Amino acid sequence: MSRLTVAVAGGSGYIGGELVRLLLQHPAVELTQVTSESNRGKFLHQVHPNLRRQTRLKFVRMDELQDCDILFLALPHGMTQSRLEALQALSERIIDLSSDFRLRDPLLYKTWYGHDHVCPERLSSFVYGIPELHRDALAFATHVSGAGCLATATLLGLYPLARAGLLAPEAPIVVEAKVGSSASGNKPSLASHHPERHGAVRSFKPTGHRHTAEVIQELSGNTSLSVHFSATAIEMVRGVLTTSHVFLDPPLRENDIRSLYREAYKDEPFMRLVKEKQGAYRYPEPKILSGSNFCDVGFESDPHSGRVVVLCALDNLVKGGAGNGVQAMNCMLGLDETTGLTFPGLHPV
Amino acid sequence: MSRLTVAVAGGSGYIGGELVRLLLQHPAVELTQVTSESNRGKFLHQVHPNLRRQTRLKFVRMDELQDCDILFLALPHGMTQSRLEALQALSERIIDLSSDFRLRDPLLYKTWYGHDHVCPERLSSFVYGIPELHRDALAFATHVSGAGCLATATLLGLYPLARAGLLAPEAPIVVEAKVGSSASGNKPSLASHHPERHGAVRSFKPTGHRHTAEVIQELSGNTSLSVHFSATAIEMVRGVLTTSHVFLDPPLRENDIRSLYREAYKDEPFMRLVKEKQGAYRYPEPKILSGSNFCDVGFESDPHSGRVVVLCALDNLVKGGAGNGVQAMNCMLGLDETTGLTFPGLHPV
Amino acid sequence: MTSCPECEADVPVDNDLETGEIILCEECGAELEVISEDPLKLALAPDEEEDWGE
Repeated sequence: MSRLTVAVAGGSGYIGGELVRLLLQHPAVELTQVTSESNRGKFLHQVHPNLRRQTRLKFVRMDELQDCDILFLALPHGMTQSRLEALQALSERIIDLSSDFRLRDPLLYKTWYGHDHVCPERLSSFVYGIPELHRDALAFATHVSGAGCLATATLLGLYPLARAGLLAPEAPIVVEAKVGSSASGNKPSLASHHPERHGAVRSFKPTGHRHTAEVIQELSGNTSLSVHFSATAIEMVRGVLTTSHVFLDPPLRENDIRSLYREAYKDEPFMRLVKEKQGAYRYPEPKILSGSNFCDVGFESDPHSGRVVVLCALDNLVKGGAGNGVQAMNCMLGLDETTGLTFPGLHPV
Repeated sequence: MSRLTVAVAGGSGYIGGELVRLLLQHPAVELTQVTSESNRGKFLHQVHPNLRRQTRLKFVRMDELQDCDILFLALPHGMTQSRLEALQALSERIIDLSSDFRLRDPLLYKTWYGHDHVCPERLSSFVYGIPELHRDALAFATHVSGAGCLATATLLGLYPLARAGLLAPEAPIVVEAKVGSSASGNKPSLASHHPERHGAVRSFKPTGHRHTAEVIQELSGNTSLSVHFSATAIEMVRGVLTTSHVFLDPPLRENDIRSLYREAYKDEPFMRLVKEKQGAYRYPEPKILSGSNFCDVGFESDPHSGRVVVLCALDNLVKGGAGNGVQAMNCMLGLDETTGLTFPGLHPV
Repeated sequence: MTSCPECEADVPVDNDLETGEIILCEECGAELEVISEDPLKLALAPDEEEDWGE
């Protein structure tokens, strides 16, 4: 299969940089262009120092983008929906990692994003691009939306229970995400200034985190679940750990819950069930996933209350962003899903 | 070329774990055995959690080791020299990452390690395994010793000046290494206990660091240089940054120094000259090298005093350990030196 | 093939296991003791409850 051409619009951000890193070493594609309005003319490695010696590509402007086989969009939220026509003219396949086309219902979009969507009629033409949830649809998709990193962790943690019909609408699902600083992007502010940010345990979104909408959409199917989300920023650059509290009625035996997870994920190349009796990494731990596309899921159950505590860890820039985008691309192109995504992560790190 | 068999003796340590990670994905070899006396029977991933889903190998004991084409040794210091005969019987090629065979002079060994070497006559049969310094010898070598991580950074930082004959014996070379906690291995102690170690700026070796011996041996050639070494442990897991102060007499113009470095390293796949006018990574920075085999070198020169401050960063577990071992193996096998060593590092991290 | 008494995952076993031998479950890492060879039976090896946690 001769190599397909791929371009990244919005390549100066952290997700854009990871897309470039992964696509440069992906055997089936050739990275032809990377855009950044503010960095036009600079070498990619002048913004992403880990790309020194990897490429001599320079940033180009959006209006210099040429046709390509696959176009990744890592633009600021709102930009994709306002230029979809122009972008579509450039490529048959679009993978948008912004939040513009994650939700199917225009009303849900307005509720969570505070303004009307520019082209609500196009919302349903994008596949919500988590392969573990929509592999079949992705195989035929031409327009794919990436998912929010916290939503991805929450969804992949809860999916085996939802799949078994165990998530009752009336039972509240409380989700608490611990997240690293890279999830807020590369724009500096007082809040991200090292003396203020270092060592923070910052409740930056106790309520109203936008990723909640995706979780409700993807888990609910027809009945609307009640998902209650909070996010705390902690001393970490990459990484997400979601702790989801689910109340099962009637309670389930621990090993029955375990077999639900084993069953749901046994053929998934990137999902690992982590619930061990020994060692220093007995439950999912984000730091050893840095740079890898793995998503580790674990749980503990309280037999008395029926509460199940579901733990899910991933790298917000990889399985929660660029890596998932490349995995979705592999599905769209009919490639082995692990192509270009074999880095296993580091230990210690 | 059918795949060669490779084994790792001492696979439960951090360097051993990185050897396993790199060798599992190395196209030219097959990892057959990994030893650990204390972890015999355990799966590798129960000690190295990043190896989940990568292998179903279990640790074996040393006495269960079978013949193989390449044998890596990541044993505690002192063990290789006491069992060299037995180990040699197993494999034609030995790559020892301990400090047992780094020094050629038995006297130098006794001075710095405080006891006589068990088999001093074998010291000269090992090649000091930094390809950038001994590529030709490695091509024919069967016995190779890895280098100390701090020595590697110091050497690769100073080599272009030594190569140009600019290091005068009477001028002191002061080297200060900032180093991460993984360099001290995986044995827990009060000093490495998180509440004591976190945020430390610990002068753990103001003088007498053993890696000094290697630097003197490798840089001096015939005249003995005066290298004065100090090491400070800082808030980092992986990574080394050496800051070397060299006094040139007469002083050299900045761009003359730069061309010495460019000339010395222009054909080296893993050496990058980093001295830039913009961005947040203007000089070598260890954190973006985590997991990669790159070694970044930079400098600044003071025209008045003739002092040149040479900066060198690397990952102590990769270019300062397992990665360099695999690179040396590639030289020994006549392979492209970057085989299995293409991970570029992460940003942000 | 038998199953782990702790997590019920499948445990592939080689047939030369002896009574009293300890093997580890690949999924949950529990230490399992061979308590009978034919039929093969595994039981949770008594593990010392070490303090785990911050």
